[in-house]
Formats: sequence, structure tokens, C-alpha cells
Amino acid sequence: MFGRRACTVVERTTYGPYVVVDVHDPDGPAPAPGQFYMLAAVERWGGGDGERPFLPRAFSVLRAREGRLSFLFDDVGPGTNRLMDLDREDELWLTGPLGEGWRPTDRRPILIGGGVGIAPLVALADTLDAPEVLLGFRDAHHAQAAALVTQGSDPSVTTDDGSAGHHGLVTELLPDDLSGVELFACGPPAMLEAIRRLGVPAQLALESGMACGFGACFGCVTPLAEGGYARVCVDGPVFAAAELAEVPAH
Amino acid sequence: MFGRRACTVVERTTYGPYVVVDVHDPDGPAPAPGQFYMLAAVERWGGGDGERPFLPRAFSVLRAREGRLSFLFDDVGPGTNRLMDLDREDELWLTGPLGEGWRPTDRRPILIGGGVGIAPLVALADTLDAPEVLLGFRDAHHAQAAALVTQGSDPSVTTDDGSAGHHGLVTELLPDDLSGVELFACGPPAMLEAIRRLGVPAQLALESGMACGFGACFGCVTPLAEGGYARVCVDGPVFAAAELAEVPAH
Amino acid sequence: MIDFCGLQLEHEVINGSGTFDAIAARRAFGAELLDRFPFSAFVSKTITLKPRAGNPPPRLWETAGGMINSIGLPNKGLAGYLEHDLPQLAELPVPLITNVMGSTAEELTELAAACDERPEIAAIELNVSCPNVATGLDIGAVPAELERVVAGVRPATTKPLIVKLTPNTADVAACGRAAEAGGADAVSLINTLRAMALDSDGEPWLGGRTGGLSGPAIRNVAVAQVAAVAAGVTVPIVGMGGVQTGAHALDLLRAGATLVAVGTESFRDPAAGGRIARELREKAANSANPFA
Amino acid sequence: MIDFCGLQLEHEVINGSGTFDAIAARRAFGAELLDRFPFSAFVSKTITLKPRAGNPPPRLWETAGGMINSIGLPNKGLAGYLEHDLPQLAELPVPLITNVMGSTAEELTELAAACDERPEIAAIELNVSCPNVATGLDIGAVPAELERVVAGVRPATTKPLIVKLTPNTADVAACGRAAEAGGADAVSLINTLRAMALDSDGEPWLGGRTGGLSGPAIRNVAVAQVAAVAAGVTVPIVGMGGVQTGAHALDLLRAGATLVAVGTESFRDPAAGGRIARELREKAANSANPFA
Ligand SMILES: Cc1cc2nc3c(=O)[nH]c(=O)nc-3n(C[C@H](O)[C@H](O)[C@H](O)COP(=O)(O)OP(=O)(O)OC[C@H]3O[C@@H](n4cnc5c(N)ncnc54)[C@H](O)[C@@H]3O)c2cc1C
Ligand SMILES: Cc1cc2nc3c(=O)[nH]c(=O)nc-3n(C[C@H](O)[C@H](O)[C@H](O)COP(=O)(O)OP(=O)(O)OC[C@H]3O[C@@H](n4cnc5c(N)ncnc54)[C@H](O)[C@@H]3O)c2cc1C
Ligand SMILES: Cc1cc2nc3c(=O)[nH]c(=O)nc-3n(C[C@H](O)[C@H](O)[C@H](O)COP(=O)(O)O)c2cc1C
Ligand SMILES: Cc1cc2nc3c(=O)[nH]c(=O)nc-3n(C[C@H](O)[C@H](O)[C@H](O)COP(=O)(O)O)c2cc1C
Ligand code: FES
Ligand code: FES
Repeated sequence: MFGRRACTVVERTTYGPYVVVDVHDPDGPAPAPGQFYMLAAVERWGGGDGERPFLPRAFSVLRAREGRLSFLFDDVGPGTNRLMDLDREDELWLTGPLGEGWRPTDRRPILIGGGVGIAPLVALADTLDAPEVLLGFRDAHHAQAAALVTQGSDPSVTTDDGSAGHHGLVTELLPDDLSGVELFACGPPAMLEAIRRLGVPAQLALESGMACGFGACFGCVTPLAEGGYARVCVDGPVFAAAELAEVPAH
Repeated sequence: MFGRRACTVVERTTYGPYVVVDVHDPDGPAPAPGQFYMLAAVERWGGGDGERPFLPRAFSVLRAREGRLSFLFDDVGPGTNRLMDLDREDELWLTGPLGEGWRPTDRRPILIGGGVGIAPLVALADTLDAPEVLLGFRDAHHAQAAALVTQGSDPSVTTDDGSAGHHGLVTELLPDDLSGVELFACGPPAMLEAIRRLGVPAQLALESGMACGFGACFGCVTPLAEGGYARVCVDGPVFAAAELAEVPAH
Repeated sequence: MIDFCGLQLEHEVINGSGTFDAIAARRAFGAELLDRFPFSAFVSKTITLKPRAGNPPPRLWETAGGMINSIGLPNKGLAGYLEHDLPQLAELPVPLITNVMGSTAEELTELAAACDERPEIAAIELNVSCPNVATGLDIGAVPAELERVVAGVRPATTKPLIVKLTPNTADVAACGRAAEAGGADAVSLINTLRAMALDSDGEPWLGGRTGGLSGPAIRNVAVAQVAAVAAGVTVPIVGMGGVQTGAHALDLLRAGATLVAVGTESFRDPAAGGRIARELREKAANSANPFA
Repeated sequence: MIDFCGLQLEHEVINGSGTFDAIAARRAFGAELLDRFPFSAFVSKTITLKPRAGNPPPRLWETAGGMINSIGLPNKGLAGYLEHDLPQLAELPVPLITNVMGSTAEELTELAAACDERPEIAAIELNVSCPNVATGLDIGAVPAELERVVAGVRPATTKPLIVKLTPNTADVAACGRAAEAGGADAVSLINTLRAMALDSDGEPWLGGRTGGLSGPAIRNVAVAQVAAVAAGVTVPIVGMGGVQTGAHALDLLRAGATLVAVGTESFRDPAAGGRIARELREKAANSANPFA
């Protein structure tokens, strides 16, 4: 579907510090898990900190059903701040679905998410049969977002401060024996880099500063193992860990 | 009082297409009629049409009593549009009172206002004893703002389309004999220019595009009869008609 | 139809080089892109003789009403472009303008000569203005030097030759006249303004250290430069810089441009080019002589 | 205390010339202005030899994240300034920097010599960059010419001589080096970028036809130019352009400036200079070495 479209917000829910916004998108193509959309508020996009936001922002689809899309927002700057302020009846510019999502595998999937990076994993879990899901958060407040995983068994949770679940890094919950396993991960760069360095089959959903989301600006690149760069928006956001030279800090 | 201060909106009322916003300004100096303030919304100033507004906007004080200031807004662009959207509890940046207001006179005052230009005349009427007030509006809908004049006798109203009051220009209501009279006028440039050309004692409150409102930018000038320019913000906004070379269209 | 150097174009709106990848967009948006192609001609990213990987990330910084990019002209090189991209770009429903850059007149001549041979290419744009690549000063910044370069390239092609001026100069009008004197069939402007952003530690944010500012922040600089160039040249002008609406496009046409290019706004609204062309048409319909 | 060319200043923040009229502000805000004076030195509007009325209105246009002014340097002329303004400016609690402009080295020399005689004036800023006045190219746009002008003025004064560079040039770093070679004690930048706005009929909105763009829209151009100049000069730099917060000021200091000037932001917040100085101080207190 070419171009952006104005969609109406139909629901707004909070999970700890996070906000989930549902929009009505009756005409858009159904997204695959791991795909993303470029979003901007129709009204009042700009005039925030540093006279921003100006460009649209990239968000993984959290959930999609019956012409309704859900997005999970974490307040990190003027764009997410504005989007979290959206309420029922407000309008959103939406372009997508975009990018290459998770690729199916015959191996045993383990889903690992950190913070707001759980969004594309929720979308993936919805398509799997009771997958193993490991989620890491800063603290118990943030860990409320674990409730978004509704498919299959309860996710295992870790927190940085031990206020909920296991006290430590989410990667500590990985089994020692990863043979036959394929990891599906999204989260902070340091977490993804740690997983990449495991050297096991893994799909990593990257974030990157994006201007366009559809391959137009060449701004969102990440370095490849073979040299050169790939555009996260059209060649990803999901990459095989082995393709990547590293997961850059920003 | 040096600098801008954040003040809270305590009331919002509509008069036809106009909006009156009252703000709580407990610490500011009391304004004189004809003075003005520079206003900007604390939140969401920017991100409108053309990524504007950016600069604050000038508004006459409509009414001032007991630490409460009223302003009258007409929606002409991104700045007024945003200000008209303000509601109770919202915050406003406010600098002022600024400029030179109406000067007292021993002559018989007649107040003539056009459209949103009635604002400084309402402030003036509040200080006079049943002055004669003539107000011109586009139509009956706009003429609802005539109700703002509460001091003394009912104002005489004209409308461009005859839908309320006299059908025609407000200047048509002026008595033929203006001897002993001093006119106090604010409104569209064409109206003020017509009054200036009468050659009778008159005080005209001008509008002008302003960046600062306190003499810093030299952007708001108007041409003087003696040559050169005066700054509307510090030398006005009220000028003796005889001082002016013309009332520029913008 | 608009006549631009002999090309017959549907409307006044094309893309700015490097701000729309029609091949990637077709992948993202499918066949509908071609049915509703937003531009009346398509300008390629800048092509260089050798392949380039571009600058290390991060490559983007958002500013008040704009953005800075330090993309660094990644491209497959001339041979890669001709072999892989050209066949796909030839499928677009509009004429193709190929944008090329070299650091010497010789390189530019080689690029222009190679493009001249390919019937899929309708016109050539010389990028003499890219501020992102460390060649010292832009070769287009000094009028006499620019005239020499354009005159050197001119014999290499009979196709329309557009010179994309640099805005980072003391006298863009003189640069426009120099391009015309060197044999340009048209000039285009403005390219991005040289800019820099620091991270919270005070280090340059962009991998390329400096980058180019685009978007609404530079719109009125573009109007001034287009008007200045228009006063001194007779060749047509492609005006660009911060265009978001038909009203902005009309400003550039009235300042003296024949075509308008849309760059950054396509990132916010992928179909912006088509919308702006429509808005321009509506303005024309509502006014006796909108371009007066 | 900051040492700037021998002046001892309370903090790093001064005003940009032409963006704060301390005399008018005192009238508007009363004595509180002097108690809470926002700047550590005060820079006058540009003074010329003869009085100037300035450009016809309208003089302002608001843009995305900024504004264009075509004020046209109204001022009382040298004699009027010395007689009427100087006594009042001498009452300010901070050192006074007088900004002067002339279209030739001779005019500038006469202005500098007159300022040199007045003890109320702590330093002189040469405006070689104002794009609003129709003198063809800015005299500061070409390095060799700039060096000649500065060298001509230099002997006329022993006071600190600041050269305010023009941003409308191909190579601001070369201009900075030229100012230093000519004998400048400091350079200041950036002045406004040449820009133009059209009204809805396509006519120039501004009475001066073109004007200068300032505010956040040019902030990152300022960072790039300050960094470029800092790499080539040893004299201190006054950085300005779009500064709204202590973080923005810190960017310019880290890019190489010793002082920061605030212009357009004072229009939005008359006390912005003081706020920004405070924000800078807080950043310094919160960080071991904020200027590293
Ligand atoms: C494919 C993809 C999927 C994503 N999915 C989600 C999701 O589901 N939920 C979610 O909350 N987020 C998601 N993100 C991240 C989201 O896009 C960013 O958090 C968002 O763009 C931040 O915008 P902002 O204005 O709130 O913050 P910004 O101010 O843009 O800050 C975000 C980061 O950008 C950098 N930055 C700061 N200032 C600037 C500037 N001026 N210009 C450029 N960069 C700057 C800094 O590193 C900062 O930490 C996703 C990103 C991608 C690419
Ligand atoms: C002393 C004084 C008192 C005033 N009192 C009142 C009052 O009581 N109530 C009231 O409603 N108004 C009052 N005004 C007018 C008010 O200040 C303006 O209507 C307001 O600034 C318009 O801002 P805007 O963003 O809504 O519209 P803008 O878009 O700024 O449009 C307003 C006008 O500015 C011009 N313009 C358009 N675009 C631009 C641009 N990009 N840059 C610069 N100019 C542009 C056009 O002529 C346009 O008609 C007063 C003005 C002054 C000087
Ligand atoms: C991300 C990006 C990449 C660009 N790449 C090129 C390029 O490869 N060649 C070129 O001549 N101009 C390039 N430009 C400049 C644009 O073509 C255009 O001149 C400029 O962005 C101003 O227009 P805008 O404000 O509409 O974006 C690029 C601009 C952007 C924003
Ligand atoms: C309204 C206005 C008037 C100005 N007048 C002068 C002037 O007289 N002399 C001068 O050297 N610079 C003048 N400038 C330029 C400023 O000093 C400053 O260099 C520029 O505005 C960039 O800073 P800013 O973005 O903080 O405004 C003026 C700027 C503005 C906005
Ligand atoms: S975000 Fe523009 S190319 Fe990926
Ligand atoms: S508005 Fe700035 S001087 Fe009047």
C-alpha cells in the first residue's frame, strides 16, 4: 500500500510505564510479525523538546487482528512522548507494514526480549504454539509489560534490580545447551550484541534511527560481517546474527 | 517585571467565533488599557501549519481585575489557533504589560472598534463613565463579541452583511460634527487609515507583526509623518493619528 | 505537459537526488508505486565511478524543522549502476535523470560519457555540491572553477545537462551564471547546508562528523537562492529545499524555477510528490494566472 | 570569571548584536532589568557612520523553527550613538561591546577610531557580514579582502577587536584565519543566513526583499561553522546561532567557542540569556569536566 494513511486511535492502555495504543486500520495489508510501521501524530507533531519531532518514528507491530493494529511505546524523547499522549479519536499517520520480519524456522524457538524490545516478540509469540519466552526489564514496574505475552506458558522474567522475577540479565536464563535452538531477540544493543557473540542461530530485530522507513534515505544502516552496510528498514529490521558485523550502540 | 512568567488559564469563554481566555497573574503589574502582552502556550508551541508558531504573539489586554487578565482571540493562523485551544489548567507564557496605552483626554471620547480590535476598547471602556462605543463586525455571529462591552450604554453595532445592527461600515456611525471629540480606535488597517484621514484628534491602536514586543528586534515599525519609523511595541501600540504617515496594510 | 530541456513532463514535481530509492520503494509498496508514481521524472541517487559504502552510522540527526544527513553517497559505482539499477529504473513510468559526482572534471566526463550511451537515461545531473565528502571545498563553490568543470564535461554528452549547485558559497548567482556559461542546460538548487550535531558528550554525532541540513529549516534559504540565480541565468531551474506543500512549490516556481524537487518531505509522506503536484494543480485551477 | 580578550566576564553568555536593546528594555521592564541583567557583556546594535532609518516594513517573517528579519540596520549614526545611547549603555552593569559596520575599510576605521576614544566602550565588533544591506557581496565573504579590511582597521584601536564573520561564504574557516591574520583579537559567528519569503501573491513579503534567517533552524549550521573556524584560529570565538538552552550553549563551547551569544531566543524569553547562563552553570556543576 503506497503512501501514508490517517488512522484513528481506538484504545489506549498502560502497562507500567509503557503505553499500548490500538489504531483502526481497516484497509492496510496484514503485517507479519517483526515488521514495523512509521508513525506520526496528525496533530501536533513538532513543538516539543528542541522543536521536535519532525520525522515519523518507527514502531514494531505489537499485535494485529481484524483491521486493528497495536503499538507499544516507551517514552524516550519528543516523538514517543507525543505518541504516548494520543487518546481515542486522535489520528495517526501510518505507513506500512514495512521491512522484513522474523523468518520461520524448523528449530526450537526461544524468544528473548528486553524492555520495549518485547514488542515484535509478542507479535511472534501470537503465531507460535506456547513458545519459550524470556523477558528482561529494568524493574517490577516495567515488568508489567510481560502481561502482553498471552500465548502459551508464562514468560520468564528478569529485572535489573531484582524487584520482579530473576535478579540479573535476561541472557542468564538461556539454557546452557542451545543445540537445536533458534533464538529470536529484540532489545537494547548490548543485549543483542551479547546474543550475536554466542555464535548460535539467532534472528535479531534491530533498532536504528530512521528518517523514512522505506529505503529512501540510506540513513538507518548497520555494518555487515562481509563489509559494507545494510539498510535496517528494507534489509531488516530482522537480521540473521551471522550477517552482522556488530550491533552498534546507536 | 523582567522576563516571561508561566500563568495558568482559569477560564475559557466563547463569543461567536471568538474565544476569551482568562489567566491568573497574581504577581504581574496591573496593565493600563491599550497595553498588551506577548503570549505563547507553554506546551505545544510549534508543530502547526508550516511548523509554526515559533515566536510569541501580541495581544491587547481585554480586561484586568484582581490578578486576573483576559484576552480575546480571533483564529487567523497557527498562533491564535493554538491559543484558542487553551483550556483551564493549561499554562501560558506571558510577558508584560508592554507598550504605551491610551492617553487620557479632556475631550469627549468616542470608542470605535472593528472585529477583534475591540479588545483594547473594552479595556478602555471599563475605565470610562458610559462612553459612546461603536463596533463593526463581519456578521451577526462575530457581533456576539459586542456583549463584552459591559460599561455604560449599549454599544452601537454595524455588520458588513447587515445581519445585525446597522448594515455598513462602523465609521458611518460617527457623528458629522466631531468638534470636541477624541476618537479611540482599533481595528483593521483600512478602518484605522480611514479614521486617520479624518484629520480629527484620534488615538489609534496599531497591530504589527512582532517578534519580541519590548523593543529588541526593531521588527514592528510603522512609518511616521515626520519621516522614519517608530516601533509599535515600545512607542505604541497607541499612536496619535497625526504622528503617523499611514496605517500600513500589514 | 511541461517542457524541461526537451523532456515532456506530466507536472512540475520531481524528486531530489538521494531522497527516493524507486527500487527499494517498489519492494516496500508494491506495484501501486508505479500506478501512482509521485514524480514526473525520477532522479537517481548520486553515482560515482567506483562503488562507495558511504559513511559509518549514525547518519541522521533531527533538527528543528529539518534533519541532517551524513549518508556519504553510498552507491554501486558506475558499472554496478548501469548493470543492476538501470534496467529496473527503466521500468519507471517517467523519464530518468541520472545524478553523477566526481572530484575532477575527468571523472565527471567519464561518468557523463557512459550515461550518454544509454537510451534509458533522459538527462544527466552533475552533483558539484555535495558537502558530505571530504574533498576540501565543493568543486562547485568557486564560479570560475565551476565553469571550467562544466565546460570540460559538456562535450561528453548531447543529453540535457543539469548542474546541481552548492548552497555553501558566497555568491550562488555567480555560480549559476558560471554553470550556464560552461554549457549547462539547466541548474538545480539547493543542496543541503553544511551542518553538525554533537552528542551529549560533545562528540560529533554523525559518523561523517558533519552532514547536510535539509527540510523546512532551509526552505527560505532556497527561495532566496533560486530567486538570486533566476535573476542571472536564462536556462531553466529546478528549485528545491524544504518543499512540503503546493504553496511551497508555488513559491519556488514564482521565484523563478521551472520544476520543483521534493526531498525530505518524502520521508514523512512517501507520496508527497504526487500530493504536492495535485495541490499545485488545484492552485492553478483556482487562480487566473497563478504563476504571474 | 571568564577572560575574554582581557575583559573579565561573569559568565559565558552575551547577546547577539541587534537582538536586545538595553535602553528600550529598561523602559519596558524597569530597574529589575539591571538587577538581573541577562548578559555578561552587552553588544550594541550595529552602528554606521550616518544615521539609517532601516528597511520599510514588513520586516519579519516566521519560519519553521526560526525567523527572517530585514531590519536594515536602523541606527542614529555614530554621532547620535555616542551622544544619546552611550551614556545610557554605560549604566549597564556589564562591559559594553560596540558593533560597527561600514562598506569600506576607511569607514570602519573612522568608526573604530571614534570608539577607541571612549572609555565606556570595552571592545569593538566589526560587522563585515550583514546580508540585509544591498552592498553586493558581504565584504567579509572573501578571505583576502577580509584580511585587508581588518588589517586596515586594526591600527585605529587598542581595544579588543572582534570580527563578526559572515556565514554566507564558501569557506568560513578561511575567513576566520583571514580575520586573525588581519589582527582580530576574536571572531564571532554566525550571523544570519540569507533568506527570502514570498507573500500569497508571490511577491517578496519583506520590505527589504531578502533578509536573514536566525533561530533554531540555523543552530546546527552554527555548530559546523564554529567547529570549522576553531580548527584554524588561535583567537577566542563568540559562537551564536539558535541557542535556546544551556545544552545548546554547551554545544558551541565544545565546538570551540569561548563565549556564546543569544539572539532570537531573547525575543521568546527576554531573560533567556540569564537562564542559559544558569543552565550552563548547572551542567558544569553536574559534570567533572563539562567542556572536555
Ligand atoms: C524497526 C524499529 C522498531 C521499533 N519498535 C519500537 C517499539 O515497538 N516501541 C518503541 O517504543 N520504540 C520502538 N523503536 C524505537 C523508536 O523508533 C524510537 O524510540 C523513537 O524513534 C524515538 O523517538 P523520540 O523522538 O521519542 O526520541 P529521540 O529524541 O529521537 O531519541 C531516541 C534516540 O535517538 C538519539 N537522538 C537524540 N536526539 C536526536 C536527534 N536530534 N536526532 C537524531 N537522533 C537523536 C538518541 O540516541 C536517543 O536516545 C523501534 C525502532 C525501530 C527502528
Ligand atoms: C499590540 C497588538 C495587540 C493585538 N491584540 C490582539 C487581540 O487582542 N486579539 C487578537 O486576536 N489579535 C490581536 N493582535 C493580533 C495578533 O497578534 C495576531 O493575530 C497574531 O500574531 C497572529 O498570529 P497567528 O499565528 O495566528 O497568525 P499568522 O500566521 O502569524 O498570520 C497573521 C498575519 O501575519 C502574516 N503572516 C502570515 N504568515 C506569516 C509568517 N510566516 N511570518 C510572518 N507573518 C506572517 C499575514 O499577514 C497574516 O495575515 C494584536 C497585535 C498587536 C501587535
Ligand atoms: C538523506 C539525503 C540524501 C541526499 N543525497 C543526495 C545525493 O545523493 N545527491 C544529491 O545531489 N543530493 C542529495 N541530497 C540533497 C537533496 O537532493 C536536496 O537537494 C536537499 O535535501 C534539499 O531538499 P529537501 O529540503 O526537500 O530535502 C540528499 C538529501 C538527503 C536529505
Ligand atoms: C532581528 C535581528 C536583528 C539583528 N541585527 C544585527 C545587527 O544589527 N548586527 C549584527 O551584527 N547582527 C545582527 N543580527 C544577527 C544576530 O546578532 C545573530 O548573529 C543571529 O541572529 C544568530 O543568532 P540567533 O539564532 O541566536 O538569533 C540580528 C539578528 C536578528 C534576528
Ligand atoms: S530509514 Fe531511510 S533508508 Fe532506512
Ligand atoms: S516587536 Fe521587536 S521591536 Fe517591536
